Amino acid sequence: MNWQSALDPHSANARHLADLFWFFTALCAAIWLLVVAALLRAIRHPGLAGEQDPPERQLRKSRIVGALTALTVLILVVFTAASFYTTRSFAWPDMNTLRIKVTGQQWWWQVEYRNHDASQVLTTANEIHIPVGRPVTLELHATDVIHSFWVPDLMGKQDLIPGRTNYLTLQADHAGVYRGQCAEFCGLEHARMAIWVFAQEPSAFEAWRRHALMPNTMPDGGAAAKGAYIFVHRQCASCHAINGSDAAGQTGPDLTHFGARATIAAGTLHNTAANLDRWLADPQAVKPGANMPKVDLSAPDRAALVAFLEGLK
Amino acid sequence: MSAPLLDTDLAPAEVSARLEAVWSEPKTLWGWFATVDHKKIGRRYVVTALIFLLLGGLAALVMRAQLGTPDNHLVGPDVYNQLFTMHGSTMMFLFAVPVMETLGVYLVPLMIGTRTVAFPRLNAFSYWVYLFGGAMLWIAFFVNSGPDAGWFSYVPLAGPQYGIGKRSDIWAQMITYTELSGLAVAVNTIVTVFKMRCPGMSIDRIPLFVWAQLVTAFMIVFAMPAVMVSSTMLICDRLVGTHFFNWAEGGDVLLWQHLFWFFGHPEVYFIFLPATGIVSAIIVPFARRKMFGYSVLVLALFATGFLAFGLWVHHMFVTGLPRLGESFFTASSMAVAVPSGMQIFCWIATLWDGRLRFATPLLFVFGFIFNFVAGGLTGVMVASVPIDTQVHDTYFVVAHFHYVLVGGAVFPLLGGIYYWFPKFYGRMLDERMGKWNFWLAMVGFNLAFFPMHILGLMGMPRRIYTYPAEMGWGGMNLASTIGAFLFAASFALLAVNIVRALRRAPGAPANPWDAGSLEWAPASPPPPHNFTFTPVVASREPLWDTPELPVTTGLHADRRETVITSLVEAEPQMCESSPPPSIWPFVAALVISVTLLGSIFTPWALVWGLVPVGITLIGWFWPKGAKEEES
Amino acid sequence: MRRVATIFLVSLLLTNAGSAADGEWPVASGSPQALRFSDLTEINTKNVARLKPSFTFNTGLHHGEESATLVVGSTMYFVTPFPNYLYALDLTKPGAPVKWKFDPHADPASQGEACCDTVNRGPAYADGKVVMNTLDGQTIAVDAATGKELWRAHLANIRIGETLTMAPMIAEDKVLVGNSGGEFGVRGWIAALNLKDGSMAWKAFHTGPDKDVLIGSDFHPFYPQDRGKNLGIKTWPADRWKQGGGNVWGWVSYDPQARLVIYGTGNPGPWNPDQRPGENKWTSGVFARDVDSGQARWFYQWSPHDLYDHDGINENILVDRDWKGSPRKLLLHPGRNGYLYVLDRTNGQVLSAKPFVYINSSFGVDLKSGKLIPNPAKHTQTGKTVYDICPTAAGAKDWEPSAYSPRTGFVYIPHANLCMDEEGVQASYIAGTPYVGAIVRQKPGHGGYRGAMTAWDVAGEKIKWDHHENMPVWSGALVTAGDVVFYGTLDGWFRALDARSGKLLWQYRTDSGIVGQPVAYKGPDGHEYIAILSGVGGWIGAVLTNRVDVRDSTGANGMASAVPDLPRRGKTGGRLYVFRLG
Amino acid sequence: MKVERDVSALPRHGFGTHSLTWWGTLGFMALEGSGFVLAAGAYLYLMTLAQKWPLNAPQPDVWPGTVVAIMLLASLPLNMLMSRWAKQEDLVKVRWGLVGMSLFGIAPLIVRCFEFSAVNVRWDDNGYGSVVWFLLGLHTTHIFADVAETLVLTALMFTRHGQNGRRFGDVHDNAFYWYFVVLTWLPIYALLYWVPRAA
Amino acid sequence: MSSAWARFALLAALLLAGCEREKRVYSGQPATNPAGELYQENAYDVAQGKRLYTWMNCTGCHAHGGGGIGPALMDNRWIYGGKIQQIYRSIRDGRKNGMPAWKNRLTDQQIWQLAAYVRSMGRYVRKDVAPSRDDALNSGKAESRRERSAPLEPGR
Repeated sequence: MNWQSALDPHSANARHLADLFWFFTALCAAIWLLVVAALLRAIRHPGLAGEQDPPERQLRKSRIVGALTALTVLILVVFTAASFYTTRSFAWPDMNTLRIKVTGQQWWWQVEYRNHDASQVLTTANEIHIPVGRPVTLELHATDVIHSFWVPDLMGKQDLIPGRTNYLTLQADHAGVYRGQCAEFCGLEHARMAIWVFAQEPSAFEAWRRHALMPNTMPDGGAAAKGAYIFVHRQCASCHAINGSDAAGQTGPDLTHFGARATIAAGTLHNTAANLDRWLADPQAVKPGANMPKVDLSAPDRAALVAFLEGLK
Repeated sequence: MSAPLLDTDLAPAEVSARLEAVWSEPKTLWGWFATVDHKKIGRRYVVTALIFLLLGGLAALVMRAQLGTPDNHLVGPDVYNQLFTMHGSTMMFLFAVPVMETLGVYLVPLMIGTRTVAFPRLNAFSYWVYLFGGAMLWIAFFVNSGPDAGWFSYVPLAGPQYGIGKRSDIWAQMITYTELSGLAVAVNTIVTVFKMRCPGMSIDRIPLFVWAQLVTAFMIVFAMPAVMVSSTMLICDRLVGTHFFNWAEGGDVLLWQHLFWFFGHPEVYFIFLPATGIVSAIIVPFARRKMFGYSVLVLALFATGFLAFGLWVHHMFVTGLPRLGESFFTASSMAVAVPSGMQIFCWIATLWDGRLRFATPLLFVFGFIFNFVAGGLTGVMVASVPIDTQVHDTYFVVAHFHYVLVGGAVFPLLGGIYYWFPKFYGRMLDERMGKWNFWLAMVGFNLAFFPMHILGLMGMPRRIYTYPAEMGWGGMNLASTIGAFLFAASFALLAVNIVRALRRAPGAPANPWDAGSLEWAPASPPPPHNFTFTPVVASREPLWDTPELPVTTGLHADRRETVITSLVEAEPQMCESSPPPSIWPFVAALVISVTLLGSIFTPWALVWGLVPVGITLIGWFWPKGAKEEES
Repeated sequence: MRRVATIFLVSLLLTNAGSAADGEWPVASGSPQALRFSDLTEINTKNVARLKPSFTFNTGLHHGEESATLVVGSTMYFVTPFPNYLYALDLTKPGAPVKWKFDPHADPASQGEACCDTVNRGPAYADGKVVMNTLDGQTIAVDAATGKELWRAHLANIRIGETLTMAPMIAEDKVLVGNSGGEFGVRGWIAALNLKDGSMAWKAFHTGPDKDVLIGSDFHPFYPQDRGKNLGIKTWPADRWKQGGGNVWGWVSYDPQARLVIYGTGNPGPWNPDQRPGENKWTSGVFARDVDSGQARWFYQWSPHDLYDHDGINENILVDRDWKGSPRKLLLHPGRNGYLYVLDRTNGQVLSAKPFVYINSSFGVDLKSGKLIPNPAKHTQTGKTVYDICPTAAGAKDWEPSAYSPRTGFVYIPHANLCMDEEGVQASYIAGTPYVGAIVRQKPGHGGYRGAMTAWDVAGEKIKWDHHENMPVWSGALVTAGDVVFYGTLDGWFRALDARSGKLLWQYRTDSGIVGQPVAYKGPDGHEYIAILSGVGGWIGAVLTNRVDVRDSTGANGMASAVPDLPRRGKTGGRLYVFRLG
Repeated sequence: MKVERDVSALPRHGFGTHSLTWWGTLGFMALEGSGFVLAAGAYLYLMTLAQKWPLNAPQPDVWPGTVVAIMLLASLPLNMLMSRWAKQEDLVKVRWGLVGMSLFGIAPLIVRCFEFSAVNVRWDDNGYGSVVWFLLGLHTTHIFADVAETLVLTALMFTRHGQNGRRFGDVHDNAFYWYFVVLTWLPIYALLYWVPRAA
Repeated sequence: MSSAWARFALLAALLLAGCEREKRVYSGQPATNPAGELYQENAYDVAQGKRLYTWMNCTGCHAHGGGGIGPALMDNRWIYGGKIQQIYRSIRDGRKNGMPAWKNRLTDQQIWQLAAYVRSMGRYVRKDVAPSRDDALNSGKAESRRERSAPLEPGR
């Protein structure tokens, strides 16, 4: 995983933003230093007699202040132009590229790969896979409150607003894992609403996509099969779906190929068997307020469930 | 009715004694509630605001303690969300705006050489409403009903479906209280400055502090209704089922943001502009030099006030607005830096040749320039749409606005407290402790907030109650937490300084700093009537130019009377009586507060409340035969 | 007059004697071709005003009596709503006493799985057997003479929301049964049981792989969008076809010459279209299948990627008649989406599709591609209320079957005139619970009236006349050779109109509202009788039968706001009325 | 002590721009006007977003609103006279004028009750209904407040407190505020009744 | 001053109600409250119940209180009793005429929350605890604005 940082850009867009940022920072820092230097000069200087400047000195100061004001205006014009051109360098959302619908919910991300061919429509959660080197258009929705999609290494943020659709174009330069998280306060678990972007070589992406589209095959024996039964016949299926099983709840994250995901609960925990067991044992202890309830499962049942879910590669 | 008694009929000492009797208020419980003295109310207002500062600051300390280490469990998300909402709401609505406005309540009449404000009872009323609103918010917090949707209460999170319980109603109604009081003070300030300046104080002689108050008051008059409209809509959505923000039924989520920021952005200037007034007021006596570029500074105030209304959208750069609009608002947001820059240049130009007196107030002005310029420059950065898409809603923005608001307003305020404390309480604050206070504040503040810039760029969003250790934010957060506690310590030092000063006997001279403006003419603290004779001024620094102030005579000595002057030239037009103390503003505030509180639970409270509100208002305005009412 | 008579004769010949010539009513639809036309002429426009009740029979129930009353020989058969009693009434005796009553002992839990009241649309008869469906998912054959159970097949699983409400259809030696449950995410199917013993002959699903849908080499749909492998999977997002609907809860027609079973499929699940991108084959369409093998011959989709719960299950009236100058084998279908479709039933080509009510949800049907042209402004959206969509989710016309008179050449369409506001919301599939994903509010349509009986001139492709009703018409229609059209209203009026002019000739107020199917038969005494079950119910009647609280405008999926006045205008009940000239 | 001015000869109360309450009233008009503008802005904002306007409701009936507009306009001549009489400090005319103004204030309030049903939409129907009621409610509050003030003033003028310069100032300011109440109605009236017809 | 004290007492009472109303308990149930009554005094539990009401497709049968396939829940007719414990049992175990059992599909806490919400539909909870309108198509008055009417005796 790369640093989640606006100053560690991994895409042309993010680099433009970082460049612009450094340009602003450099100029602003210089201005700040000049102001402080002037202040220090004023502090060190013993001062002149009298309560008021003589007229000629006042005139000179006026000229200097006028010039500085003009300079301020000039710098701001430069800043505005630089901003404008940076914005212009970003592509308009293109509906013909790979289009991914991202729906923000309290407190996770639903991800749906759009396609004119319905059978290629792919639903997953809390992570996005994208091919490197080409633009991907994100279609941003929210169903409850406002969220904000932000993966600083790749692009600036954009809000997901109920009742509106926003677009964001992502393009990664090279393969890597980029973390992002919700940047608009969205309630109790705003802090634990992360999304991971996996930028992959086109062939790897295509392989992932094909694999992800396939329903999971259900285990036919052992603990995993018991776990599958529990999943479908207990509380799990009320909210979660796993393609290939009879569970098709859609209010919680889709768990098809869950075993291949990097994290649990929108980036809260790394996806390991131990963490999953901890999460299932008491989600509210890990992510208090999340909509995943604490289900009363015996330890063997939980182990079976973990075996089943981790097996969904 | 006895024959009218004019001050010209009496010896000056006799006039002073008579006026003192007329303007003073009974030192009883009734008198305490009934006061209409702008100085008492102003003082109470400032002290109340400082108490809210303390509460908001404590909330911040708990938050900083929680964030000091990753995956911390000091408080859970529910408490944390309430804490930052309380911190933001308190600081903005209960501390910063009121404290700035009401420094004016105390100082403006003194600075313009009059005896009171235009509407003393309205002034009293606004204080009580403010007090009740603030108290309601904090009592609610202590019974677990503190608002938890952030200080700008974005819908739908604060709306009827996702704003669970009564928390957001309490927030929205707190807005109603503070807006009511804020607007009343603003109207009061405008009319006071327009019509009650002492003879000779034409508009080119108005102190810059007063100008700042005036421009702020105008901004409040035009901006605050926006938040009143929006918070009323929010309450209606929550309570009576309107659909202003229901996107599924013809409402819109962004309507809230437009209305809120149409107020919310100017609000920053409600805080900042008076602070510039404080800076201007301090620089002149401490540089022992008249202000360079007076008219430029006045112009800058107006320009800021005007431009502030054209850039609310820069709070909404990532909501998906059209790009053309974004460019416009980038330009307008940057443009507001021009007047601020001009102000800085003029102040430095004044200091440039001044013979500086390095007392605590001036140190805080230095701190102000040092910090505020940094905050202003990061403000230019966030005004850029592309940069804002990276830093919006991150700790970078948190750092930015703390540099602007703490650097730009709290530092001047602290300077102002050291500067005017003698006037308020007749005692000097200790200079040595003051300097400690300053340095501790500087170090603490910068340690607390500078790392936040970097944290924001490193991807730390604001309003998160915790973060995993692997994010690498732990070290800087810890530094920031330490800084926050140091900064808090500086306030503790101020509190000690104040308490120690108050325990000494009064003895401050009328003009301890050898300043030139009128508030230093009367004794410290000033008598109830401020000026025995209304002064006449002929310059911007009258105490410097004419130490023996010329005066106006011909006012009554047996009743509360002030001179009303013309708008531009401040030529006397008439004499206006000012009402005596009354319990009714307090009663009206109480009744209205109970009505508003009730309306959180049922809309009928407004209907039932009409009767007592009507009765108290009639009680307020019905003449009671005082001399002032009959003239 | 001569010309009319000629047309009549020709029509009769062409339709292969579509109605029961001997005055019986052996099929719910009157005939396998679903004409609902009776050639009895005793009751006609001149004398219909003299109709008087001959006898009534109280079922003692309080749910929608949607059943057709079959008349075979001198016995009348009908099925009540849950608990699905099958009654045989002896018409030879005065007052028609109960000959026998069969109680299938249906599981009461099924009441919670029926979307639109616990109705049953009638039994079927053949070979001395009366075949009925039960709400809890069984098809049962009963001896017509004795009322003894002969066999019982358990076809639908109420645990996942499957129920049986349709009237079985017997074609050749097969009993055709389809499931209900389009609002429960049930995968739709039609099954053919052997009449002899109830064993399964074939079963075709309406989503999923071709082998499940019984699509093979015989399948030749007219339009290219219906051709291709496994469209029942490919036109759905992964795995969603498993909850995809396409149920067969309406009418099955049978073309004996071509040995084709023709029937419509229900709406895709869930209603919210955003959750199921794609054309969602094979929902909201019409299938023609070989009766023996079940193999599909052709398919046409009325509403591809249905946006509004517009099932395609309405009756398909099979007529052989002149079309634009030449005799054609036609299929007439008044669709839920508001169009009167004329199809060539040999291949599924759309010959005409014109609206019979005000429509703004679509702009029409492109006859070249066969595609419905939806109106993007009225597209159901998730999280946004779209206002004034006409027609509503219940359709321009719901299940209530229309009648066709070969004498006039008109289709008599009982229907609603409602519009709706709809918001799509995320639906979640939980087995056995509703899977809808839409919030709906309904209201009177254009003109302010809520229903009508419309006569559609097939040749002229236009409305001939309209008889407006205050409330939606939810009963079937019947037209007789006496040129009288019969139907009932929700507030209990049973009306007779002149088939040519639409003039109201006679009406009678029954106890409860009418959502049943009027039939005409010749009694053992040789006289013509008209029978109708009165007993308000169905989706729309739920407002009354299920005591919907109309303060909630979305109650009963929006019917609460369509007919909030229903409780005031009518009452529940269940009574058979049989009329004859008095 | 250097006396530069003497104000003993100046009047002890004043009207118009000389009076503090006049300026105070102006200040409140400014802030309330700003509230009206923002509420009207919200109306137009929601209108531009809506699928149609009026949203899911029939057109509002214009008559009650028009009657209110006519009534308010009809009150202006008397209101003008009121300012003049108050300045002239003519107690008798002011007394009866105030009675007239009270009636002129109460009458539109009565019609206003019908107006709420004439808009053909409820506040809780949808966003359109909400904003219509909001604007109507806002303006009604203003009429109500001014009428209440007028009634109290009327009562006051019939007591011994009436003959007093300050009271006449109050009457003058009250008349001043009434202009605001009348004039704000006109754009709101146009917005509520004619804009949806034009849209 | 006594009226001020009376107001103060009223305020205090409201505040204490506030504590109960606003508590957020994420998992498990208060041990002190085996009968589940506290759920209906807690706005958070009622709101969570409302969320579940939509998520568990309750709207499919009971609409937004008006009913349809299933009985109306906003009226005062309670077939199996309207106490929170009775509603809890109806949800947990189902009822024979079609109400499915939820005991293996929801946790105990969720069923209590759902029952508490159902109580609020006929406004059998306090006004300040009952939910306000949804951000959705308007189906009528929100729970908090409904009138409460005395429950009828069990049975149709």
